[in-house]
Amino acid sequence: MNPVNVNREPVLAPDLAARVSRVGLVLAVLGLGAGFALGAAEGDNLRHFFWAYLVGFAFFFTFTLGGLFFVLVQHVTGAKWSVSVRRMGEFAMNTVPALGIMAIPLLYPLLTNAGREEFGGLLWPWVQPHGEHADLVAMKEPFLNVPFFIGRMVFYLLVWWLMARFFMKRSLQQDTDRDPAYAPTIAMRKLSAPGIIVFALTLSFASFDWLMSTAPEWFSTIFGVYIFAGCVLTIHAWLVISSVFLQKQGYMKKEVNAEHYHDLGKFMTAFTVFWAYIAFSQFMLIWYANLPEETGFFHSRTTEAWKTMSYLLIVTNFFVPFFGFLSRHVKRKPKMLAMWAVYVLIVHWLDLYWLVMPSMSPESNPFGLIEVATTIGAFGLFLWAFARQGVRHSVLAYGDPKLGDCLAHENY
Amino acid sequence: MANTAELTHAELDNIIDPPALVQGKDDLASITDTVCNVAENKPPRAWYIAFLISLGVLGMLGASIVYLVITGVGVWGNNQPVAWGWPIVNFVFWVGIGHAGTLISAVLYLFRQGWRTGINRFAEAMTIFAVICAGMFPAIHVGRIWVIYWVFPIPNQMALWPNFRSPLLWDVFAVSTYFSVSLLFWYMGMVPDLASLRDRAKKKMSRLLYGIFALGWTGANRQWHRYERVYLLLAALATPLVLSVHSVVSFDFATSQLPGWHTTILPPYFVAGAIFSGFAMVVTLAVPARALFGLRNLITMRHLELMNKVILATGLMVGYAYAMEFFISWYSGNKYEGFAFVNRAFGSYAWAYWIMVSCNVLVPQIFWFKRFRRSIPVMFVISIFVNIGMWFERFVIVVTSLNRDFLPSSWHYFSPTYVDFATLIGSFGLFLTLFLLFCRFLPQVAIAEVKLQTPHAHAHHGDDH
Amino acid sequence: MSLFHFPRWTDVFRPLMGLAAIGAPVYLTVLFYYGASPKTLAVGFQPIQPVPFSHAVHAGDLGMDCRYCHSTVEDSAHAAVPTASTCMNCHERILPDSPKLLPVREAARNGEPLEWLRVHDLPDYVYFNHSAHLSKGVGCVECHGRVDRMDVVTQEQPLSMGWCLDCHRNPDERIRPKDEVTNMGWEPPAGEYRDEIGAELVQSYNIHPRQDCSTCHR
Amino acid sequence: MSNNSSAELHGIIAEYHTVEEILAAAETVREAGYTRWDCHTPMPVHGLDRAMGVRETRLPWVVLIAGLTGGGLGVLMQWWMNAIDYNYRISGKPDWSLPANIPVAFETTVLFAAFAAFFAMWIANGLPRWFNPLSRNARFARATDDRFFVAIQASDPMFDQDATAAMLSSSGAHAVETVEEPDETSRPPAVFRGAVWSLVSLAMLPLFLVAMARYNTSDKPRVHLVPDMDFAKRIKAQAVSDLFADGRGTRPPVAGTFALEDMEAVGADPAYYTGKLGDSFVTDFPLEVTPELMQRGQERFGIYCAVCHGDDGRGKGMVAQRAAVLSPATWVAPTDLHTQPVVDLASGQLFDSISNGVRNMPGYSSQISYQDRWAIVLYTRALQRSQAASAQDIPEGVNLR
Repeated sequence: MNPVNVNREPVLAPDLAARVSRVGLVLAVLGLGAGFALGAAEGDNLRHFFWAYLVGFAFFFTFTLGGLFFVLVQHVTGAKWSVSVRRMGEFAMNTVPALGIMAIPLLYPLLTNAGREEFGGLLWPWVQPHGEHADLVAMKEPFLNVPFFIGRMVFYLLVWWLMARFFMKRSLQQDTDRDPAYAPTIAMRKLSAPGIIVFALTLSFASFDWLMSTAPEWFSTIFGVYIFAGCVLTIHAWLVISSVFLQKQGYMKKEVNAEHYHDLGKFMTAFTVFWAYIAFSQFMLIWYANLPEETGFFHSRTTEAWKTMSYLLIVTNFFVPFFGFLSRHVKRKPKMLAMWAVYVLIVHWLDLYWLVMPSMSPESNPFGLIEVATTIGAFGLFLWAFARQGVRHSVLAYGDPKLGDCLAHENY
Repeated sequence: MANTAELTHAELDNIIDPPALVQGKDDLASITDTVCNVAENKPPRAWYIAFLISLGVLGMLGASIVYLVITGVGVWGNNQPVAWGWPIVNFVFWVGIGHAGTLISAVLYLFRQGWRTGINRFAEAMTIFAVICAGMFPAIHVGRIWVIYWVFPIPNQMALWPNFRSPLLWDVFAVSTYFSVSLLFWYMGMVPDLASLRDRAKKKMSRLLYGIFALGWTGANRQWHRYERVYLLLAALATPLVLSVHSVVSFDFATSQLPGWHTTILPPYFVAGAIFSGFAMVVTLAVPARALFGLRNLITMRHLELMNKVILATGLMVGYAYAMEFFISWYSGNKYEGFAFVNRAFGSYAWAYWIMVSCNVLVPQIFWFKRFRRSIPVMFVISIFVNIGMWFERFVIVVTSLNRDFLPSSWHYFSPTYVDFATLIGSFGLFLTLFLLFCRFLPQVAIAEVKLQTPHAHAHHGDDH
Repeated sequence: MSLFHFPRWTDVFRPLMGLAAIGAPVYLTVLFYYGASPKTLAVGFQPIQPVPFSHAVHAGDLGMDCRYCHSTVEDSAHAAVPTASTCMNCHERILPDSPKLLPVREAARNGEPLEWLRVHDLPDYVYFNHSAHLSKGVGCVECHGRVDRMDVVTQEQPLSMGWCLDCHRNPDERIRPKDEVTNMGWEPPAGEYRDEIGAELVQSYNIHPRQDCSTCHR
Repeated sequence: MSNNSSAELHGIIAEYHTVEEILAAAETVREAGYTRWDCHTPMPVHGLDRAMGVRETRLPWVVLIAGLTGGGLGVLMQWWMNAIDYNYRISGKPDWSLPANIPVAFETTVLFAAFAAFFAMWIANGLPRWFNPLSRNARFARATDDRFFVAIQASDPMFDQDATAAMLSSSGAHAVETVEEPDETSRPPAVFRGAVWSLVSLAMLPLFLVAMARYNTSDKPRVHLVPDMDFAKRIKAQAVSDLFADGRGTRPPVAGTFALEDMEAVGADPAYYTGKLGDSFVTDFPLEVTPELMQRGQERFGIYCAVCHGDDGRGKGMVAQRAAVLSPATWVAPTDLHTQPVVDLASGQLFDSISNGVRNMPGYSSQISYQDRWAIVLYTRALQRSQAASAQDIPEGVNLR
């Protein structure tokens, strides 16, 4: 395959980006505001609100981390097919500061005494070990304590921010700087490999901290990989959605074609299967060994309140998208693929919801407007941070030396 | 409006990627010649020497199996509490080795990694032979080998069926499916190359034999069309299959309640380990083979370097899993779990644990440096280290979790017998004998697929394509 | 032509291979199913005994009850083969000079047992209890066949695990009133059905055939 | 159209050197309207499908259906085998444990799909086809090496030897050659036919042997595949055991001991165990008389006594009748139990006769337990009474018809 000659010109969409970011901001303010109001109205010291907020936060976080991984892995493998959509991935990874803003309210349940009497704390139960597992949870104090937890949180965000900045900067440099030695390209290539190690460790521990410790007596070594599978699925879906949107608005008509959608679709198929594989491994091993210290997690998810949803997730998160993505035609039709991508995002959110909420309330599924509102708010915040970058930067990494190959790329 | 810094494909490759995959005089005929000559001519003397040695070692395997069968599994070091001794260690080791082939063939095919073509045939053959070695161990471990067919659901006079809730039975299905599908995949890829050998053959016998297995292939495009589609489908099927096989092997351990075995990350961790050891074995074999049979232009330094990168990456994944297990064993708050891991690192088998960690995690770090990634002696030595390390990983998993039982009264230090050694070394004899026969008589490199990677396979009709 | 080419007639392999692809599995299945079946391998075993004892005469013509000779069958797991002295109960005076009975007389005189060959021999890892079966109304005939019609005893049933389980899963058809267990020719009274009677007896005898491994492999 | 194509002509091949050339030639041939032709290339050439107008294969559908079938059968198999046909509980799992069935169902899915893909490809591609006239052409051997060929079959409706050749020449072919249909018989040689028939007949032999075995008896014991399991080194009832010096597996009681149900040895309850008190036979019945004991007595009488004494006790049992014919010289007819001397015997003496024999009758102590002997005595009494009954014996209220 010979590379296509490329017009090395930026694809700028500042007006569109500004418009979208405004929509994002409005969604963020309305969503989070409504969520907060609804939460306050429940009169539970905002407990429900904070759990719902954590779901929204996790949803946001999978976009950002998905973007980071996507960018890293394209560099480490020297992928050519993905160059035309990579900038969107870079925008997604560069939303770390907004994620940091979103993390600030989480300090409240960590640092206040609110709700301790009634529920033993607002969010993470280990803040004040209580209940039948109190002794076990107290044993984990060297790791699960508030100062260390906040320290780690800051550390993760800082590391991600530095990584995102590094790769964003080099990528932009590539656009304008026609360096014959390809210094930025090579630098990204070189640092992406250690970057992935850092990514793997921080993502794993962040998911242990923020999500797994919502049930502090429970543990699973594969948990980080499980969250990782969701991140990858999310970012590919997001790249499809944003590309289709841009094309619909008249941008990048040529730069993203059926071949790229086909590949993005393949990755969504692959990671749907991967997610199922990880989820099955986790469930099956715990179900099979039937050890009391582990089964609690699945036990609370197979109560009357959660059983239906647990079984449904198998269908909605595996069977439906798997057979949906199976056909070559679906993957090559942008609009159809975008619909599936939206579907993937929705069921991914369901997965996060299912991961977190039963730990708050095993007896009843508290699903309501409050979750919807906070999630829309979190997504709006992400959208704002994501689209803000389009105001200043090209939405295409037009200086990447592999762009010609990318455009010539053909699936078999 | 081409920019001054516009790149051509070749320039880009030179700067970012190393030189093209097929080197030297790479017209179509010379590719055919290079590969077919090996099968057509008498092999170098080193081949005969290696073959004789392998046959001798294979004989040792035969003798130890005969001794085992007529005497019983008591000839091994297996005993309570370490009832799964070397046979299972060797089984997992060989199954792991058997993962690189199908992975290179299928997964890299799906990822459009053109570089796989130089080594895929080779690695697939290795898979087949490694799985044969692997399958042998549980078979002889059952003791009464003549009733091994009981593991298959065959209607029988006992009117009973195998227990499908047992991970050991899943193994039977996973390994036999993996073997069958890998064999199909290997053979299917070989059909066009066998046709090349048939059409070049001058002797009646080789025309007949290659001809039979070439199935009358003539390279008709209508056939190529279906062939390529099916090859893609097989790749798409083989990819989750590869993952499933070692996951199922890991279930043998992870479904149990034994500390050190029961951990949810075991499936992907085993898969990563399998790929790691498999690639190491490919390097171990490819380095001498390319020198011996003059395949340096087809299995280039770039192939080796890329494999070394995969070794580095999967080695890191394995390291990640070691770390996660250790962390969670503490985080779980389960004393037994914690003890199992501390015991691994500082107990009576600490030496094995630290061999494992150094060979699998520390040693491959040298591949961060391009100079070492591209040094034949370094990679050869490291690949052997990795093989050793991965054998010890299985040893550590199997033995350390068992040897310190829940009852300290039954603690027992496991030591192998000479039959254990003879069987393990003998399995290498089986593997190498098959492998050397493959090298001698079959196309070692996928001729048609390598041709597809050359510029000759593509029409040069402009850039407006 | 100097080079070898596949001749035209090799086309015959195409249908042949198709045929073999279908035929070979069918052939192997049939061969294994029938060949490896205990009905082929075990049924029909008819060893030559040291004395040509005829069950057809003793149990059939004379109508002697099985328990006259196999007297332990109701009380123990093992159905004892009678000692020579049991034979001599009658043969002291019946056919006292018959050459066929010479080994019996010898055995009775010097105490050396007669070496009868076991016809119905289960593997040693199988535990079978005669008394348990008789006391629940399983007739001798269910396992041993119409011994009262055999001049030479022959294994009629496969005695395989599947065959045992068959009855342990569906006991109704094999259960008879307890006082008819040794009656080889017992049939349900006219107008009644074996399975119905059996079902009632299973109830009244409180029969719960066990199917777990340790029932027989203990 | 094919007016001048002879019967021996298989087709025409044209040789090309590069991918570009074959692509161009393929378009030419397709546009000319040929249908029975193909391009032969050493590796798949991308773009050739489009140039030749090859339609997308439907094989993926075959594979999908086979995969779903395999998965379905995998689940069905496990459900039927473990939950229906041979269900047993193991490790606390339900009979039908779907999570535990997923790995195997997954493997069967892949197995079916892969085999379907592979063999459907064979069938669709007409493989194997070893005989091929094209392979007789020396030039064509390079189709698997470095040359590209177009081959048009003579059976194509458009085929015209000269016109087709001319068209191929003009398409940039480096060489155009005709390929003849080899003049060979399609009948396999006699050796081969003989071999096939011998093989088929040979294959019948095992079936025949199986049929033989099924319908015949044998005095040879069956083959034991695992003899050490079938014949364990353990002590078996009534069998030889080399563990003991006397070689007996069944052990007699240890010297100086006796079984609890055999108190006779220590002289306990002599009335029950011997039928005697001192030197005289007991007349009292030492057990409680119950209907059950009576029934037991009747049953035992049927087993042990009736063979000679007859069911009615008159000495006309089947054995007695037959013995009288077989050995009239040595046989002594059994006693009629209804004769007055027998009726007058004390119960203890009847018991003693059963235990130790009397005159020509052997003792049955080894075959009949103490209690059963008493039961027989009881039943004999009833039998004697029944045979000598009078109207006074009929209980009140019993309606005689």
